[in-house]
Amino acid sequence: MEKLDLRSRVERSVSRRTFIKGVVATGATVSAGAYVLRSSGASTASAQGAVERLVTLRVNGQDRRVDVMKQETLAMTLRYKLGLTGTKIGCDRADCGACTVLVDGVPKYSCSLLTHQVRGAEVTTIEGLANGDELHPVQQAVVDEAGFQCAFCAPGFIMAMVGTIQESPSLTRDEMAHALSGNLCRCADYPKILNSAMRAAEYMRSTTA
Amino acid sequence: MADFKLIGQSFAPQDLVAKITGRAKYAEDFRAEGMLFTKLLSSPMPHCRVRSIDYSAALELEGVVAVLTPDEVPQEEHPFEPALTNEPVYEGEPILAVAAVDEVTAANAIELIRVDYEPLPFVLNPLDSLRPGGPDANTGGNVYNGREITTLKWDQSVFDGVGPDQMPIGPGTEEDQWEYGDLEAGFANADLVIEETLYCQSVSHHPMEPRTSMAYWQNGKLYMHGSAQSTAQARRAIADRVGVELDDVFFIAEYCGGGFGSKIRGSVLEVIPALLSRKAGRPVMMRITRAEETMMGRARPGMLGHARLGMRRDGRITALDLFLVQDNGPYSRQGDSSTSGDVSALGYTPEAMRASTVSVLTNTPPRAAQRGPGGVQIVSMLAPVVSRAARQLGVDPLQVHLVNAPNHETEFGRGPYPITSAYVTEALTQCGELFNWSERRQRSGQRNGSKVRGVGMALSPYYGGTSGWDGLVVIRPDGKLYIHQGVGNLGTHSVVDTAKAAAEALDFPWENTEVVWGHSSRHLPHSSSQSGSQTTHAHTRANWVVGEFAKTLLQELAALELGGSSSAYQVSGGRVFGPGGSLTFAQAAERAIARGGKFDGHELPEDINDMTRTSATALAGQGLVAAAKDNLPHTARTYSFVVSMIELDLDLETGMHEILNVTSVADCGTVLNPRSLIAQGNGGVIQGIGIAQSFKWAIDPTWGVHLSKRIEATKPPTMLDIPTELIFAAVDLPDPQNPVGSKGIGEPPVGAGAGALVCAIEDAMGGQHPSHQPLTPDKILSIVENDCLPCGRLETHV
Amino acid sequence: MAVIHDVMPAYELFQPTDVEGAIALLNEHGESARVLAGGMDTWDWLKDRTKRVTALVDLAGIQELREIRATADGVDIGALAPLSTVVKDPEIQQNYSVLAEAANKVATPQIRNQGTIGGNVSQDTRCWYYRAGWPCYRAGGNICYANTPASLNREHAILGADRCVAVSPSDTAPALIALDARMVVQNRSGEREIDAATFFIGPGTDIEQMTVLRTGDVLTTIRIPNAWSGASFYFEKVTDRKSWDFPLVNVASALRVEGGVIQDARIAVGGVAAKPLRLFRVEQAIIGQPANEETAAAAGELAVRGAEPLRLNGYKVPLMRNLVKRSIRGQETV
Amino acid sequence: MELFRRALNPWSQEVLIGVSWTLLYVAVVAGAAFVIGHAVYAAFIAKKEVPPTEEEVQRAAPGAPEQVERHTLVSRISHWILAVAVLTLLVTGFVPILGLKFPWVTIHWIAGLALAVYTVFHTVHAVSKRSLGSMWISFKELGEMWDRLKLVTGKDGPEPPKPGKWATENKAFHHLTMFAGLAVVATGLLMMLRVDTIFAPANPYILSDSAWGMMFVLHGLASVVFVGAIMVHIYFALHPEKHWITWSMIRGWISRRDYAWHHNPSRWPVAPKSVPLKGVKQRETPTPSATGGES
Repeated sequence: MEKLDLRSRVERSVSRRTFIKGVVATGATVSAGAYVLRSSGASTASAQGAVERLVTLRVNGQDRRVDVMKQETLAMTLRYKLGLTGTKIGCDRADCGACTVLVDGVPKYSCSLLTHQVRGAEVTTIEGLANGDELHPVQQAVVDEAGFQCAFCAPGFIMAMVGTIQESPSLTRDEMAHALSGNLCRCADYPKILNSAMRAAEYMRSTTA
Repeated sequence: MADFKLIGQSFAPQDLVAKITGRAKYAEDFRAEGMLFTKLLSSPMPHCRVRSIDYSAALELEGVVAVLTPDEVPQEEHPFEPALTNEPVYEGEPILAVAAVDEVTAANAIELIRVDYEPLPFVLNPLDSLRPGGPDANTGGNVYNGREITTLKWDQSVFDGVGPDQMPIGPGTEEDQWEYGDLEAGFANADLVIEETLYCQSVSHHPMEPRTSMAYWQNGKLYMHGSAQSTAQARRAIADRVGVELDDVFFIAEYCGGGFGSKIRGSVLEVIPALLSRKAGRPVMMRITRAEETMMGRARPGMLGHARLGMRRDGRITALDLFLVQDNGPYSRQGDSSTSGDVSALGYTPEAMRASTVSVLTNTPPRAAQRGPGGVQIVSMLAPVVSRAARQLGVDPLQVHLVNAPNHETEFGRGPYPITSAYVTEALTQCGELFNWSERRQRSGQRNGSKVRGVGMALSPYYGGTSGWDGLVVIRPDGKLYIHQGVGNLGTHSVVDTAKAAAEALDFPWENTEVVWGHSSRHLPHSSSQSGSQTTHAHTRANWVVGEFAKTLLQELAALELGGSSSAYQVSGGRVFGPGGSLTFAQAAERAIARGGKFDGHELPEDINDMTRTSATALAGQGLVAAAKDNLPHTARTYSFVVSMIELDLDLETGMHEILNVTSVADCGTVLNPRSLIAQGNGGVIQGIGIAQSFKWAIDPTWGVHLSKRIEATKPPTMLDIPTELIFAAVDLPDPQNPVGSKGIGEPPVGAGAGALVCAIEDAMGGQHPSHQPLTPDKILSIVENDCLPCGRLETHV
Repeated sequence: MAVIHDVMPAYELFQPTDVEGAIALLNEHGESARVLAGGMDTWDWLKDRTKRVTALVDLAGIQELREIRATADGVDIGALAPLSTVVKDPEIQQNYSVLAEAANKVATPQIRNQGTIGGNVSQDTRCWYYRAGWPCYRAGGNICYANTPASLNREHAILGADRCVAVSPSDTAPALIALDARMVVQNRSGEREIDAATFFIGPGTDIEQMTVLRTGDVLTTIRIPNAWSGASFYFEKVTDRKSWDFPLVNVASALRVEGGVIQDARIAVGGVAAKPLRLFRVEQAIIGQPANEETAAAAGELAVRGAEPLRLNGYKVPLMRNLVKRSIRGQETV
Repeated sequence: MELFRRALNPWSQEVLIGVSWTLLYVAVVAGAAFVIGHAVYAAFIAKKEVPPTEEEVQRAAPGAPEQVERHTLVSRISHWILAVAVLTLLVTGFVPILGLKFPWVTIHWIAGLALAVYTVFHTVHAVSKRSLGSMWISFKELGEMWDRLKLVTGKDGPEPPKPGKWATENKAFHHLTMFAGLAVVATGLLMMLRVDTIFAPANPYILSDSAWGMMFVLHGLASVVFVGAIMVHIYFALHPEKHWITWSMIRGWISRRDYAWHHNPSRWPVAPKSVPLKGVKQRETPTPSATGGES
């Protein structure tokens, strides 16, 4: 029987029914201990060329072995498999920037990257900046400027600052605003965040000089 | 003014390092053994009745643990808002929740549920409901009269001959109208009478952190991790909603990723993980998605209205006749429309005024107070009307504001209500100087290619504080002062800044002070919620009072221990000293414990709240425990004021604008923490600018279904939509009814920012008042090209 | 069955390392497979459960597709090159700055770091009715929810509509059209090159597709000829917000002006039709004319001839007119 | 096999959006099967009919002219307009579904409008010429059709009499296409309201979802029926045995021999001096009256 359900349109030929069957079939292998995303049974068999589920991620300078579903985003792996809850999920749709992390030094939204896409890359999260109790210069700058209010956006903003300043340490205030325009702050603490970023650039310049 | 050591200094709050290292745990950051996840089945239509639900297939799905239905959650008569319902009154209202071992399973289970819905008539635009025979959002009626739901339909004649983009003016509800002075005489005495249709859109709160929560039960007690603007008040609300005793609820909310009024007492949705967890016998995490936050989170009520304003040649406003129809949403009565009346009465002190409002129920997302509720709407709607009148009479808008400015003696509005203080003239003057108003004003209307310069300003009064809450401090044998705060930690820094009043009263060094907050097991007092700009005022008072009380206890203790009269002892620098010698706080704490009674919390004042009593009792014997209720006089209403001025370039070929300067000055009494004030002030101003610029929502008129469920579509302001620097200052003059002179500042900046931006655009457009926010390029171009708004009718959800 | 628009369902993920491998996988899985580039369009569909796939073929591992190479005749941009790489590429910045400028206006820095140029031109329309999963024409149904007497269609088409009134959201597309770019598409039967202007299609041609790409096709390279190298360029994008926004209307132009007279011209406009429109008629009309205000104004008027606005998008007519005008005379009146 | 296409409307309610396009293939297969079956039958099984001799013709239709008018100029022109419209509609309607995409909507509704105009004209014309009766299928004719079928399938039975002006099969075809045509025209006209046309801007909310669902189902079913019917129709038009009819739709007349051979002159009497082709005006041929010709 074909029943075209347009609202959840299977890309043309795979029917919803097939899909649900698949879920029922794989539901049997749900493991306890898995959080939001289940740790096994996403698909019945690994097809040729398909990715392996058990991967090694390099996060904050450490190699972490982790079982990752095919559809799992980096934000979820960080938060629910690696315990790195500093990375926040504000929208899960690349609309807010709270989940920004560095992938090989480049700021990206971890909600919009599959974990499997960062195998072999160096991932840095907010937890990876400070050295023990010694804050990263960018964090220090934020403290000195008392940046952020509710601070749910702060980890994402700070990662964007780190990535930006590492690449271009001498941006003007306008350029910095452009570089940080992929992060939303609903408290709208933008002027103070920019102060922090400018101070951070100054600190970074002096540490590298 | 007293010479303060802590008040007026900039401090970074002590939780900042945790926040910026990722160590601060918000609700979704907690884990518990065996934790389940829940997904919600929500209403696909704006108003319907669930005829039947078949979730058997969902329960059969491997990994699904429990299903929670409306029959299992407390249901009361409308307008009580249940956590799950069989008669959804807005699209996206939750009907059923599934708990499963993971979210994929829970979501897949939702897809296996069969629901039979009976669609019911629905209404999105309040005017539609007021038409004869128009639909009602609720089976009980369509409008609020005071707090009662009743039915109001206007006569067809109200609508006859009214253009599609004009406001029909029918009768308001009885409880919601007032007037003072001789309105007709006021208009007769005016040199100009101006009439405008008013419009302000509904906007979601959209805090960065959705209202996620996690709950579990241990030994019959509920542990709830949530996101709230108050620990004390949210805990109370959870107990009420779930139906358990206050003492059986532990609420953990050390950090709140933004609320703006949408999480004042937490969230009604917290009932779901609480009850699911009890049913499943396992912890349950309910992650709220952004789309759900758009629907089930809260929103500011939009308004449609009409203003008739009389102005004399000198700028004095002689009469104001205000008519407002509020889009109340489906549930509890929103106070915005009545606040709008008060705010305009205070901001412009018209010689005569009438305010008539109707609050209409609609099948749109539930509303709640949003930072400056009512104030933002009316300032952004009315400021351009005043500005336009000033233009027509050839008076400078700043002059108009000065002429009409309230002062300490002003009594305003429905009361009329006296106010504690108003340094509005000072604020206007200071802002004019900082902004260089007269010089920038010269540039108004200057053309540069397709760009036109616009300069605008607005004054935004807002209620600035409550009183009568409790303070609770403990001086422990470690020599530290522990200040317990039941307010939330919204990031306004007021959880810390108001604690300084207690340290200030005790003249105690800040380094040795610990602020205790965010976890109800930490024994918190009965505190206000962090909303309504009340915290600063309410808790500087409560903490000052409890600090003074602790000081008295220390003096009495010292007198008992060291001899002499208590009044001969002084408290400063962590010591109490006098004729008989001195005690450090550490020593005092030990002596207090030894003496017991009123010194260590075993005897407490009569007038404190039960919650404070329970907390203080639990702390009893751990040091010098002081609990006190704020009984200081509060004989008038406390109001704060912000004036904002904006200069911008409007491109008439694209409809886009570039803001060049934003300068604001506040009258918020004594400044507690200058850097936090500037952040709060500018943040509020930017939020207001955003509402006037681009922030909005969209609901399809035919289906009543939300189309802008994501932030990308609702468009709150980004860093590039404002200048990289904004100026915010304060007159810094003390309010006489606050021991440290402070008044609240959370809300008034929003209206000022929104109003100033609308006025600046109105100015750039040569006095054309685009009465339809947000002022996106489509509206600007439509007015420039066709002298009309694009939609052609007063639609409330575009 | 109840509907939930959340949580990405399961699928198989493939990460081939060469184009041939990717094509083989796409053919193997047919229409239930989807190509993944930066994912900035894909995730919405999958997370919302409005489209489902059984296989996702991630092209990010194909190194050659990420590179930008200067060639003898211009520059070859790998389709998987992130937009930020395009923005920063010195050759593009110097000789084809209109593309760098357009790419730099896309969304946000993080999206530009992740989103690719191939994805930017191949992305689906942002019509909110369609993306909400409503069964409209584009979704295989028989209604356009955006074109009714009550629709919220401020963002929709004023030109070229055929039942569907969705618009092209791409910022780089008009720039590529202005540069006479060619799209190199590879599939099982080989490689073909398509002119940028014909790469995009309207609803009349295929109401369910935005481009000529079909199952099994991989857009591998965007080839910029040197024909317009160093021409005088213009790009402008009008939005509600200055970050994170799709264009209400955008415009890109390339002009060759000698002695104050327009020798040759390319003008393309986005956000007004289902495909980015190359304004052939306007180009023809301005060639040989002096590059001045009158020419620009006349071009603007000509550009919007035949526009049919919907309920809420009438403003797009003057907006497109003004942008076309500015694309010839610059932002300020000379 | 699912007969209908359904979708979830914005309220997640299941609504009909049309017939399953599998039905198109069913119609094509059915049409092809009939064509092949008939072709095989005609080529190998059916007894070859021998044309009547001149004598037999003379005996059967003594007064008939050389050229017996079958279709007036007006009806011929309208038939060919109809043919063009229907073919256009089928091509523009179905080819995109088959995968060849092109901007078909405008052509489709214009052709549909032509069909609608034809329908109105044809109805008015038929009513005004009082020729409705000639299309009536009587019980007797049904019986004769049954007898003929029996003969064709090799069973014994009486040889049914020849038809009058219109063979029962022709009439049945006409009625089938008439009902299908009325359905597509009525639904199609309403469906024009769903897209922007020169007459009105799109307004799909004029009817409810379920009413529209029925419209689409009806339109789809009728169109699919058309596909099968037109296949058979064209097949017969091209079939050598039926060329005399095809020619009559071009020239307007049939020969006296075909008249006598295929028709029953008593059921379709023609005036002796009737002048075909130019005889449109003075045609006095009594069409077999409102009584249905015979009986």
